Amino acid sequence: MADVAAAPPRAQHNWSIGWGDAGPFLALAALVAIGYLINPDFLSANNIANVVTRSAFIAIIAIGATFVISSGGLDLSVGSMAAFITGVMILFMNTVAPSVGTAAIPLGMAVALVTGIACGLLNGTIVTVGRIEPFIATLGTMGIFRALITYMTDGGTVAIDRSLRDAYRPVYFGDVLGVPIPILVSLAVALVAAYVLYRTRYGRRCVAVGANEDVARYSGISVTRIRITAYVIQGACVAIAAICYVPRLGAATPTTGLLWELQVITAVVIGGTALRGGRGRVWGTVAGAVILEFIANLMVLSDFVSEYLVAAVQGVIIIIAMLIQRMSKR
Amino acid sequence: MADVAAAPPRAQHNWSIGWGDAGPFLALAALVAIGYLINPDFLSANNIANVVTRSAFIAIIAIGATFVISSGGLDLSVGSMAAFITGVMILFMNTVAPSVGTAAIPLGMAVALVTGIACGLLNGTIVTVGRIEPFIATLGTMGIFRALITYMTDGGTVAIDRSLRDAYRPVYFGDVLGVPIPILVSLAVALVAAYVLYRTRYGRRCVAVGANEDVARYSGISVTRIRITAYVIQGACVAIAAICYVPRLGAATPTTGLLWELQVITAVVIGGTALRGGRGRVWGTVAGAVILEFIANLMVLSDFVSEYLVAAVQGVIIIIAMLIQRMSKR
Amino acid sequence: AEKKVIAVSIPAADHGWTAGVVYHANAAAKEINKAFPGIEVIVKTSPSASAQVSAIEDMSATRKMDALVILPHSSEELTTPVKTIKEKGTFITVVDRGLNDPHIQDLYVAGDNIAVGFNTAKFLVEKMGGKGNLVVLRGIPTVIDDERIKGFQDGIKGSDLKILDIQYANWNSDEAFKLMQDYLAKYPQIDAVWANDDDMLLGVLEAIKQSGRKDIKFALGGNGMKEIIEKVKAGDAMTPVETPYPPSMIKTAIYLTAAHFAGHAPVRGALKLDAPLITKDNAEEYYFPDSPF
Amino acid sequence: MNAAQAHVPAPDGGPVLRAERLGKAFGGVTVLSEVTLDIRPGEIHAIIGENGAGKSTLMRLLSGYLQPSDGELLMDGAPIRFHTPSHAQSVGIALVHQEILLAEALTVAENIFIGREIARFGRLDERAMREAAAAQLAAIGCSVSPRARVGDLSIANRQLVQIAKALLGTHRVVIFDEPTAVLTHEEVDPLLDIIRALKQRGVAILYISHRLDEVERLADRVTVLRDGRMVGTYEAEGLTPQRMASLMVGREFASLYPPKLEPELGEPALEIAHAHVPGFVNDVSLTLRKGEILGLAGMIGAGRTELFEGLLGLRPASFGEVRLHGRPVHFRSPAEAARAGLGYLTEDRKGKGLLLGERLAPNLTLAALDRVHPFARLDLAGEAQQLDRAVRSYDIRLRSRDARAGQLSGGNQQKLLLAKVMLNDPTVLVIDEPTRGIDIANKSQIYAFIQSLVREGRSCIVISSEMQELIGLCDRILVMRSGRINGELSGDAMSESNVALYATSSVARERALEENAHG
Ligand SMILES: Nc1ncnc2c1ncn2[C@@H]1O[C@H](COP(=O)(O)OP(=O)(O)OP(=O)(O)O)[C@@H](O)[C@H]1O
Ligand SMILES: Nc1ncnc2c1ncn2[C@@H]1O[C@H](COP(=O)(O)OP(=O)(O)OP(=O)(O)O)[C@@H](O)[C@H]1O
Ligand SMILES: O[C@@H]1[C@@H](O)[C@H](O)OC[C@H]1O
Ligand SMILES: [Mg+2]
Ligand SMILES: [Mg+2]
Repeated sequence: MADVAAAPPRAQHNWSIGWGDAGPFLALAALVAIGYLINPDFLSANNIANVVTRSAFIAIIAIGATFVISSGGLDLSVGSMAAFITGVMILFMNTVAPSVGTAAIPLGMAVALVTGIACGLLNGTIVTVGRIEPFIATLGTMGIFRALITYMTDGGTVAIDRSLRDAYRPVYFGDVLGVPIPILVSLAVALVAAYVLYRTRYGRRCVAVGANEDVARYSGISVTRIRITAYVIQGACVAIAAICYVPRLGAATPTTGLLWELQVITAVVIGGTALRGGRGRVWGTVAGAVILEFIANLMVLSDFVSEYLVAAVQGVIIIIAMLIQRMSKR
Repeated sequence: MADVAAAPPRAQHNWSIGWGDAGPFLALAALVAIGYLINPDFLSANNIANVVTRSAFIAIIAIGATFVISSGGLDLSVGSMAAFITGVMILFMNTVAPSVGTAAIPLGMAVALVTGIACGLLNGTIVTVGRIEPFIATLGTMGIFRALITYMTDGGTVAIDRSLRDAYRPVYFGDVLGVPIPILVSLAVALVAAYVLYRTRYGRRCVAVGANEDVARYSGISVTRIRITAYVIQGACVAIAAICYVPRLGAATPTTGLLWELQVITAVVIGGTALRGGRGRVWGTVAGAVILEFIANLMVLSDFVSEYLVAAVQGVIIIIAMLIQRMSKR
Repeated sequence: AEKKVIAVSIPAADHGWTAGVVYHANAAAKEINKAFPGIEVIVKTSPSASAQVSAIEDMSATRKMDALVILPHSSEELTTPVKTIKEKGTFITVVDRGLNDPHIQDLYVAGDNIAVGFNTAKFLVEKMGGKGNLVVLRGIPTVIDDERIKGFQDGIKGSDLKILDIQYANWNSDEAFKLMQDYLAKYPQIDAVWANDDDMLLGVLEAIKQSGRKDIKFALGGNGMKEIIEKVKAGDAMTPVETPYPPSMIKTAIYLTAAHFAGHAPVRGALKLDAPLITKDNAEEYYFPDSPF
Repeated sequence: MNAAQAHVPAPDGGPVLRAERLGKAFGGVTVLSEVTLDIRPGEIHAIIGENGAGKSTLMRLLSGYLQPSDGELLMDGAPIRFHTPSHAQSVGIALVHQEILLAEALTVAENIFIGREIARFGRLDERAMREAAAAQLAAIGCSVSPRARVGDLSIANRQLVQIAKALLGTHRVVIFDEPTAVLTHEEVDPLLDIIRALKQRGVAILYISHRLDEVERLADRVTVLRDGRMVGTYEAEGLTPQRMASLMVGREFASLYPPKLEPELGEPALEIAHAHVPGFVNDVSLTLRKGEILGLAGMIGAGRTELFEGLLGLRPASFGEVRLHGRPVHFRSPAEAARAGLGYLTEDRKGKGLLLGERLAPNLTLAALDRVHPFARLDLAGEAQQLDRAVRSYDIRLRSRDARAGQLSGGNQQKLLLAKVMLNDPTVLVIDEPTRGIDIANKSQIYAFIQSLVREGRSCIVISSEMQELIGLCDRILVMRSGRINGELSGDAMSESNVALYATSSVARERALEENAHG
């Protein structure tokens, strides 16, 4: 079979795949162009920096969700998990601050990570060992996380100790060479995630489990372990997002993380990851998160949408973004 | 080959299906038993009637969702669709009431149905013709419906005209031979739905589309038409629920129907319908809706759960209910 | 004698202010249950209007209820159900968000939302010499939100203060932070900001601080949140005043209801908590360090 | 519409369907070109060719599943375009797919009637459908219950259900794409009878098979495809399997089976004692010796597949004892088995073997990731080399390296699967249906390959529904029936009649009972 791997067809094929993956970036570009036409301020460095920085939380959490979703799962609990981790972290830092001073901050970060991983482990275990539909299982833990933090904080509001506030502030408001730290963090997370998903054995297995559980099982892959790990990665990502989030407003409140799960899933899907599993797109997810934040920003910067209709216009734009994404796949 | 299809394995198979379907009812029975132990008032006729009547809304909407989900779709917009329909209906009735009097009520009901069907048609068209992931498409229309009604009512609140209130009241508060009307309505809807899903060509095709789209398409089924019809059924069910809902709360507000979609999907899944499609259980869905309402009721009737922890306990109970459901399938 | 049962039905903690309500309601229940052996207070929270209707139905179906203290999720949806309870002879105390039919209530305890908006507006008109550019953040579409906005608009009427923009931020500090960032990007000159609740003001202040902009002279809120009162006490230049709308009104209402049963004279009528400007001088009176709000 | 009754005579003596210079390209890659073919009423027309020759593609063009990129179709002499499969069905053209296309969550009867449910006054007539389905199934010698869930059926039974589904209705042309690949001999015969009966009624039959003896018995004419082009159409009369094979591969073709080695049987390699797989296997014990090729014969439902799925921890099972190379073992997962040196190649390549939407390299290495990629980081270059090597050693034919597994022809998928299992370098290999859908040239390669494995000192169990294959290849054959080992054959006793006897009747048990009675 000398004719097997002929060069031209291969090249062509790649090209078309390339376009398919470009979908979310095209949608993003279209949005930026429209934004500029509507209000040139949209492209001011300041505005862009703000918006992209804001999108960092959703992006980081959504990168975790890319693993869960491409392995065939779903996690509705991320929003309340974020609130829970934020709360636990602040409570912990406030408790130790009097004795250890600003060393409370790195310690708090470690606590946040451990908490996130534990939450992910819980979700993963219920889904795999309990064999419960992820939608329902994580809807359950969504209530659990939210209630626990409300309980621990008597109503859910807990502010970071004044003595720590200034030391911690740069994690959200600081920058390195002009690039805001949350952007750097989310880029780092995306780089690591893309590496893990595309370049490691784990990533291969994760996608295989999502594509066809039986094939994975017959290939000697422990479906349970892979799925649980995906939820643990999700938990760690939520923790990282929480760590960046705390200095922004310095508090966990009952509304922290509310409805983030929907934004997260939307970002992942706009980014080109298949909701049924078997296909994950880390950079697409990041683009998806930025798209969502841009849409919200545009709603404020443009003058012609009644405040009542903002949600409708957002809905329409999301659907259009998906259409652009879809169409570019042909 | 005469010996292959020996009787015993076949019989056993049937039997196990029987149990599998009994899952939600077993979970319900367990819950009722626990409820009684916690607070004997739980089983008072009055309380049971209240709870079951209340569950009618979610049940009716969830019956529609059973079609959408078993055909392989999803609809997140049902809650805001309910608010939208309620709002449109009330606005319409209030407008015509001065001229036609209480005839406004049946007219309003017709308007509600038409609106519901139109909303369903919109959802179905975006999902099938636009080929957009149902999760995203209906998340988009969720924002659209909510915003439209907020816009139409200048802030989203509209109460039913006083002149109609008393005439309309019996639709929720009345009964026939002691059975509250919403219960009768939801039974009627469930009966019709069960007939359609289990006994008609459409139902068979709906499940086939959800089970394997390719097989359905190759067998000459118009997947698009079947899916759109499922969304239209969903829209009609939301309208019926809204019609029953209006007299209870007497108004549409910006929070009407908020997060119902999650309850609806939970009811459907607890009821034994597969979230990936290909299997629908109408009566299970009804049981699921009643279970959810019983859990909420139990939270109010029991005194030992801190108010902050209610959501956590609910989450745990839902997960346990799913486990019972799952286990009975063995 | 049998215990008198007071049921308290309030929204679940869904933002700072309601968290304060839950805190004060629980505190009141504990204190009263201890202090008055003849009275039992039970507190139930509900995450939505329809859940709240269900909760009061459930309580009245399964136990005797001598009084109901309710902070309704929304006025429209709770009016009929509360009326049904009232018809069984239950004493009704309504807090904050009123019912559509005031005849239902025996006792009404509320803040003055019009005044919250109006007094803030008057302060701005005076301090800014009657002119300047404003941006406004509003909460969740509800009567309360509408009233505050209306009070504010009435307050600036006749002056040259101009509202550049007004958008919903759902009484949520995160959304307010983003919205304020966007306002700052959109308008090169903003003289003052009003967020109609303090949760949102927290986000606004953070966004202003980050922008480093100097044009904003005032950023005001409303509700009497602890952190904001502290600023007022400290003579903060940007937030020198505040209007109270204390979540502790629920506690007041529960105590008054308990007094109706424990006391010697029946308690009835309406108690409207004033919304005067809190300034550096009187801030101490409005400062409760132990409250979560 | 009644089951398998109908036939419509052709209007004149001309072909029902004619393909004229038909061609098909996928994204610029031509897989079929210039195929001209007459399909006449009342004839059985076989299409043969190597794996990937384009047979299935041609059949899909003829039945509306694919649209031609070139050429045209004529029906009764008039040009026609099939926009959808159901359009083709409505004019009387039915296709039995090579791959199984059924909804697993639905029952047999539901699957058979998808899209053409029987209803009375809008109400489904379940009984009528069940009865029609049962009749249809019985007609092709399949006795699964119409109420059974398709997902619970064996592959062979699914194939029969799929045939029953396709045969339902009125037909002028019925296309069978490797209908017998997954069937045992007992199941093949009733099916061939059905096909002949269809022919008697004037239906035109297109028949694809890699079992050339079947083609010889059945066909009136034979069309040979090679690399997407026509070699020619021949009268079947006098066309021997030998001749067919050489037309397919374009050179003389020698013998199918390698000469048997005198097995030097060594130590036991795999010993299984008292295996129980609830519902499938009942007290099975067997021993495989080092250097041995052990055959496992039996009919559908005999429990061969389940025995090994149980052994690998893929389904609940209990064992008296299992030893691998003398060491007691207990596997909880295929990974543990693979590490210990036991490999299993599934019979269900589409459902359990390959990720159809994934590229070839990830598929190849999926079961051996730790081996191919010694570090957590993927060694993509190494992986590409592995693919090259597999493509070469197993002669996997593909048009593009970027192809998805699902785009390979059925036979090439099977070869990819074999390569995948071998990547773990098993010392004991269990192959469930090794040559399902494999063309004759590749078959003989695979046989030679299996033999070279045992020559290297490995051992092999071959589960197969092709008796000749077992007889030609194995040193010893165990015959299973209803979850038990019903007999053992070796040497000259390995004959088709003996295998069939043990597979279908309870001789062994009767004999044992007899002995008990005497002893
Ligand atoms: N959808 C597709 N996209 C790209 N290439 C395809 C597609 N379907 C088939 N091919 C290619 O077309 C060629 C012919 O495939 P086809 O399935 O017709 O072979 P076949 O003769 O049926 O082989 P087998 O005997 O193995 O079933 C193969 O090289 C295959 O990879
Ligand atoms: N009585 C029966 N009725 C219907 N299906 C049956 C019955 N008994 C067994 N089966 C089906 O047959 C299958 C069991 O055997 P399976 O075919 O996998 O065994 P096998 O010996 O490997 O045969 P083969 O591999 O040739 O199909 C099961 O999936 C089961 O659903
Ligand atoms: O919930 C509302 C609160 O947020 C607002 O600020 O004050 C009034 C309350 O009803
Ligand atoms: Mg083929
Ligand atoms: Mg088998």
